[in-house]
Amino acid sequence: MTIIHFQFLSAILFSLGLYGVLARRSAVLILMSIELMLNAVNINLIGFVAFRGFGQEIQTFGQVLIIFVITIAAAELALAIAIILRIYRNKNSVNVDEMNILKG
Amino acid sequence: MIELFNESSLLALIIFPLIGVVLLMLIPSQYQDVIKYSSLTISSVVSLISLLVYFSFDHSIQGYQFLYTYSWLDIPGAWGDGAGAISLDLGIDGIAALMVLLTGIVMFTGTIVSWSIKEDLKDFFILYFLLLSGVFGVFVSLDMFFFFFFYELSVLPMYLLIGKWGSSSKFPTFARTKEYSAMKLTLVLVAGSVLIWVAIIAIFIQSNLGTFNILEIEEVISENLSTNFQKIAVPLLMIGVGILAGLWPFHTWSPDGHVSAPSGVSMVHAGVLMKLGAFGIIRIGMFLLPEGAQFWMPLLIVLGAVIVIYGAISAMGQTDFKYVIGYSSVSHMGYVLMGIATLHYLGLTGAVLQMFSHGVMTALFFAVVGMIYERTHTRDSLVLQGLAKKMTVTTILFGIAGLTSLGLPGLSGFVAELLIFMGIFQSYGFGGIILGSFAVVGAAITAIYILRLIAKAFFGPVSSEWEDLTDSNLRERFAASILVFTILLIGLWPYPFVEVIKHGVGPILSGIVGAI
Amino acid sequence: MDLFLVNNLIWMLPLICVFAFLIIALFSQYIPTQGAIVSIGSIGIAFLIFIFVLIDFVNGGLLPIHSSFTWIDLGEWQISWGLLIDRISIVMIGLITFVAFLVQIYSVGYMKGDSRFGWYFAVHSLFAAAMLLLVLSDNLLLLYFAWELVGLGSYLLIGFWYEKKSAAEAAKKAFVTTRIGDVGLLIGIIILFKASGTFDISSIIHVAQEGGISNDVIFWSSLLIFLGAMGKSAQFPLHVWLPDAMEGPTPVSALIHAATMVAAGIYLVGRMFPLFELGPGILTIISIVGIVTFILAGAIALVMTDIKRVLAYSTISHLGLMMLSLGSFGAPAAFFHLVIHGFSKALLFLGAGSVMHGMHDQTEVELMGGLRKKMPITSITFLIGTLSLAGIVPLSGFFSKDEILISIWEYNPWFFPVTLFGVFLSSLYMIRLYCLIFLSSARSDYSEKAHESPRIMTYPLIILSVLAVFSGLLAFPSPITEWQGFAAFIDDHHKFHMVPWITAVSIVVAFSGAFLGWVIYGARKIEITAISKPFKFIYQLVSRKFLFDEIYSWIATKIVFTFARWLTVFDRVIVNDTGIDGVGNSTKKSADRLKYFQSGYLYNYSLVMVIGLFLMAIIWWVIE
Amino acid sequence: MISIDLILFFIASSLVVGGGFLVVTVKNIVYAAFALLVAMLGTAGIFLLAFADFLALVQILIYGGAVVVVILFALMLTRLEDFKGLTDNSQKPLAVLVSLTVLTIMLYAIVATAMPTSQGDAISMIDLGVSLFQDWAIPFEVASLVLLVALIGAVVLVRQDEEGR
Repeated sequence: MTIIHFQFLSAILFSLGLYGVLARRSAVLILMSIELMLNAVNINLIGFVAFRGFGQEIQTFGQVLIIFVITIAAAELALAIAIILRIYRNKNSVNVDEMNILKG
Repeated sequence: MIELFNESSLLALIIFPLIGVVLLMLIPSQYQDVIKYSSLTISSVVSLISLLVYFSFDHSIQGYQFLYTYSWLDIPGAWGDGAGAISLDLGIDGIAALMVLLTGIVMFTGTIVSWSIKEDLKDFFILYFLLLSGVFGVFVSLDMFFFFFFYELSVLPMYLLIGKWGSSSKFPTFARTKEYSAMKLTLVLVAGSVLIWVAIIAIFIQSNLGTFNILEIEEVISENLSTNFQKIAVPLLMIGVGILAGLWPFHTWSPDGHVSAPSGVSMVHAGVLMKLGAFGIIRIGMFLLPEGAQFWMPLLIVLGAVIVIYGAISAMGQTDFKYVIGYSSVSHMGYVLMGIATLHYLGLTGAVLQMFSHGVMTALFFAVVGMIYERTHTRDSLVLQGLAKKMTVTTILFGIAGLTSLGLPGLSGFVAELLIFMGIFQSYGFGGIILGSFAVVGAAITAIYILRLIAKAFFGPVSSEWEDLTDSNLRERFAASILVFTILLIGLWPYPFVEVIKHGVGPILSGIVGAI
Repeated sequence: MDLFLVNNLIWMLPLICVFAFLIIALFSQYIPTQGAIVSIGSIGIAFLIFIFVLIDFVNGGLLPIHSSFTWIDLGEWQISWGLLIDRISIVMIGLITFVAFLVQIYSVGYMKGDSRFGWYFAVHSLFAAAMLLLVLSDNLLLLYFAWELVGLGSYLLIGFWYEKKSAAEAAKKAFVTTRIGDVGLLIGIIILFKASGTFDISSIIHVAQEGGISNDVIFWSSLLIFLGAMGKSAQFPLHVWLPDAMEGPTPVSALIHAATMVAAGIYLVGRMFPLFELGPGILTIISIVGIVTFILAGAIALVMTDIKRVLAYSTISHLGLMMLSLGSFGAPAAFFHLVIHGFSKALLFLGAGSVMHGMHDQTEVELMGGLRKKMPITSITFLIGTLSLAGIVPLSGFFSKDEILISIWEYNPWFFPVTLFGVFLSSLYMIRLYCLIFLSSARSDYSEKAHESPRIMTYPLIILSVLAVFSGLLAFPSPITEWQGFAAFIDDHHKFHMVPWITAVSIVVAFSGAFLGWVIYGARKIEITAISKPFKFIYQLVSRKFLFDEIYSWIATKIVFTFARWLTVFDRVIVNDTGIDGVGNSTKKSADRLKYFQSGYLYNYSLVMVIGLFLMAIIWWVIE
Repeated sequence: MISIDLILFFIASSLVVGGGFLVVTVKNIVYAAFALLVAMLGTAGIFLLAFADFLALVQILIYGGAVVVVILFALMLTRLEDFKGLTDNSQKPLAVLVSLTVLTIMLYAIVATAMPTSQGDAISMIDLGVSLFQDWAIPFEVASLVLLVALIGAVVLVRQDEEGR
């Protein structure tokens, strides 16, 4: 088990998430895809932290960093969901291709 | 106690207005009187400090005084660890000391004049103090980063101050809404500050010291800042800061801004804010980039002459009080630029004195125009007539400001302009004589438009429309009398002021090869 | 410095008047007589100081008295303020303090009941202070300082009745016109400073005489300084302000626009005379300007019908004569004429004021006539002033004119006949004025009901007329004392002398002018229209003052202000709306076009974001 | 040589990849949510394999518990008709292309810059706690503030307007 395994996994997961974001129509699904991408980042990070031989201290720091990532992800999700609900209330839909009021 | 004062008085100049901001935020806006008196208290405290700073400034000791340092951020790089690369370094030389005094005076009188604002007084003062905190910051910063930071801080509140409390005006052929003026002012100045920021970063990188501190960079000018670099950096800076000093053709924000701004803001705008530009040229342009400055100054002096004449003639074609004074400000800032560009001891001293004198003078101008506007609700000199009969004291105050503006001896404008003229004549050989003559002619044109304005608006029979005008009240007279006193003091006894200016001018010119 | 040295006491001269100004300006309503007493007292004290200095001088005393201090210290460049009393300034102080004293007393009667009585005296004090400073200053800068303040005093007093539109305009015109000259003066002073490194008059002259200043610089700086003198002393073509300045109260015209301020130009040229001598051709220029002024103004004075304007043009004319004298190396004669003209013209103006006082402020001579009976004291004193100014022997004006003629004959012989013509003109128009006002019979209701002025106004007239009669004697060397005559007093090299034939010619010319005047206007033996008929065009031209006002106002409105308005439009439309706003507008326009790229769909945006990242990666790769 | 932890890694990563694949492909959104849960649990397993016990717990608690539940709640609050038969938007082919390209680039980058690997150490939860509450105490508090603000923001956003609109 080496860093490369983690990196590969992370890359695949990230691409899947990216595909989800680009291709899906439901806002909730896009949100889920973003969560996937965040996870991909975390996997990459933990791979480096654990198997790069930084030593105890940096390893701890890396984990703390991931905790923060998760925290921020949670905060982001809460707000995003709130926004989606708000949009649903206004437009009666969560489909992103029905939302184009920013059209020029 | 004295040590505490020496160390922290400059910091106090920046912090106290901010404390005022917070304090005012906590006062509910319906307590008008509380807001008025607390803002007066704050500004008197700050002005008092600035006064103390000025008078305890010892011009017989070389170097910057009232030093204060707070390390903020390290920037590691090619230059090493860059410890304290960005730090709040405060300190003043003679030039800055005078500017601090000017800001104190204008701030205090501006506060008094602004008392008459009816709408959202609290928010007005919050922004007003924010603005002044920035202005003080620029004058006392010895760190380019904070110089820039405070520079921006002093520009942005203007947007809201003009956009909200200003007045739109409609002229026969065109209109200027306050929103337009506010936006133009902000955009033009911010565009200028982009150039400044580029120049500052370039100096930071080139000096290769890992510090923004002006004094430290000054020591390595000859090694690290090559002549070619200086020649490139100076125009950036000159245009960037010059915009704030009304450099042609980027001056139009200034008259329009004046026309739209409320009088208290106009006072600060013309009295202090425009000085930041000239101060920036001196502080960074000349002090850090002496060779570049030397290379570009002939252009600047010509531009200055253009501004002087152009501004004066433009003012002559205007009928709106504030436009006249706005263009007159542009014209007078032209003198400052010319004085700076002489690279001559006399000229530079005169330029700094002119900055001070013009600051006080325009503050008086706008205060008086504000008094008139509040009572007549017009600033059109074609409509106004015979005000002298009804508003005698106001007329005298306007007259004093006007006479200062046209350079009457005994008032501050004369001394400053005289020194500038002498400087111009002494430098650049025959060209200096020609340019100097233009400058003197500019002062004569000033006489034409000022006296024309007085004859039109103040003299003549009182028309029935203005039968029941009242004269200025005690509050306004008090503010004006402070300014008048300053004008007279400099006009009659400039000796102490010049002594202080010399302290700052000497080191700057000593860095420039061939300057006298 | 020890404040109580006699040298430093001369600062009291201007300072005491400054204090009077401050006291009256700030507290006039709390002082009895609204402060007039303070003003008169201060100028009285100044006069006493003058007497003190004079006595001291006569007893072989202190001159020159000198005192100075540093005003601005800029290392290499020292700018100092200093006062100096030498022989020239002692004369000027005497003239100023004495005339000012009398005029202020007179004003108490003349200005009685005016709503700004206190302010009037305040400005008078300010003016006196500035004028004293002007003649006392030992350097050009302080002189310029006072020069401008004097102009301010004049501005405030001309515009004293600012409710009148014409007064406001006249004040503005006076200030601006003199300001044009002052531009030259200031430039000249600074050029001299550049060349010599000092403002001090005697040092500059010393350096120049040693050959330390090149001829070009001397020429240009002298010319520019002379421009300043032309403005203040109302020489052609900068004379236009002085007739308009008559909008001010008449005592003001007497003091400022006849006796003192307008003499400042003469004083300046006289002071700087050693420098002017060195400049090639400068004196010729001065002479030409002087003689043109002398003749043209005299001609205009002949056709004016407004009593004050006649006197104004007469003043211009005589100032021209003084300039001419200066240009002919006749500085002492010019000063002598300055003093005597000062007394006489002040007398005439005060007399005119008295007439106006009796005539309800009418100034048109066509409405007067026959006032001799109704205003006997005014009439007699006015006659004395008239004769003195006309140069009738043995009144004082005769002697000063005689000295000027001598120096013109000696140095500028070509100008001599023209000058004689001018002398003829000046006695003609003076007599004409007197005849029209006082002789024959009343031509209007106003003159029917005219009355003599109160004593406070007539006493100054009497005192001045005594001087106008006797001050000419100063020209002669005294047999008892060491007095060598006025000319020698001003300049040691000058010896008093008379040229009999010139004196004779002068007498004849003056008398013939006076006689002709009497014949036409007094005795009415010749119809005036009969003479003027053939010269209709010239008459028109002269009575329209050679169209100077028209030309200037055309230049001002049609060229200067039109240009200013165009520049304003240029500034707004081209510089601002096209230049500054143009940047903003073009941004806005391109945004209008580019906005159609925005589909509004979130997934489009994110796709483009990813592609962008992608491109950046490629670029980075390529660079690496 | 296939070690035991490598096998475990493959199991966990197949959970992650499979779950992720399902999230972005299934037509029923509720299924997608459950697939997300699977992927999250797989990630927790990955954390365990990288000596991050505490993180694994956090992952399960926050993602497995909170996040998925919140998403399901959100689904319940929105329209149910769309849940089955989700369609993708019009740029699907492009999306496939772009994500595959990105994947290729990343994989190439990974291979091209092969990292030396060394065996990691286990981190005790005590160390982690000490680090979190001593060295990183202030950021930690700030993060809590961020959460609080997000909470308030969410409440404000979804609150019914006073007029009931």
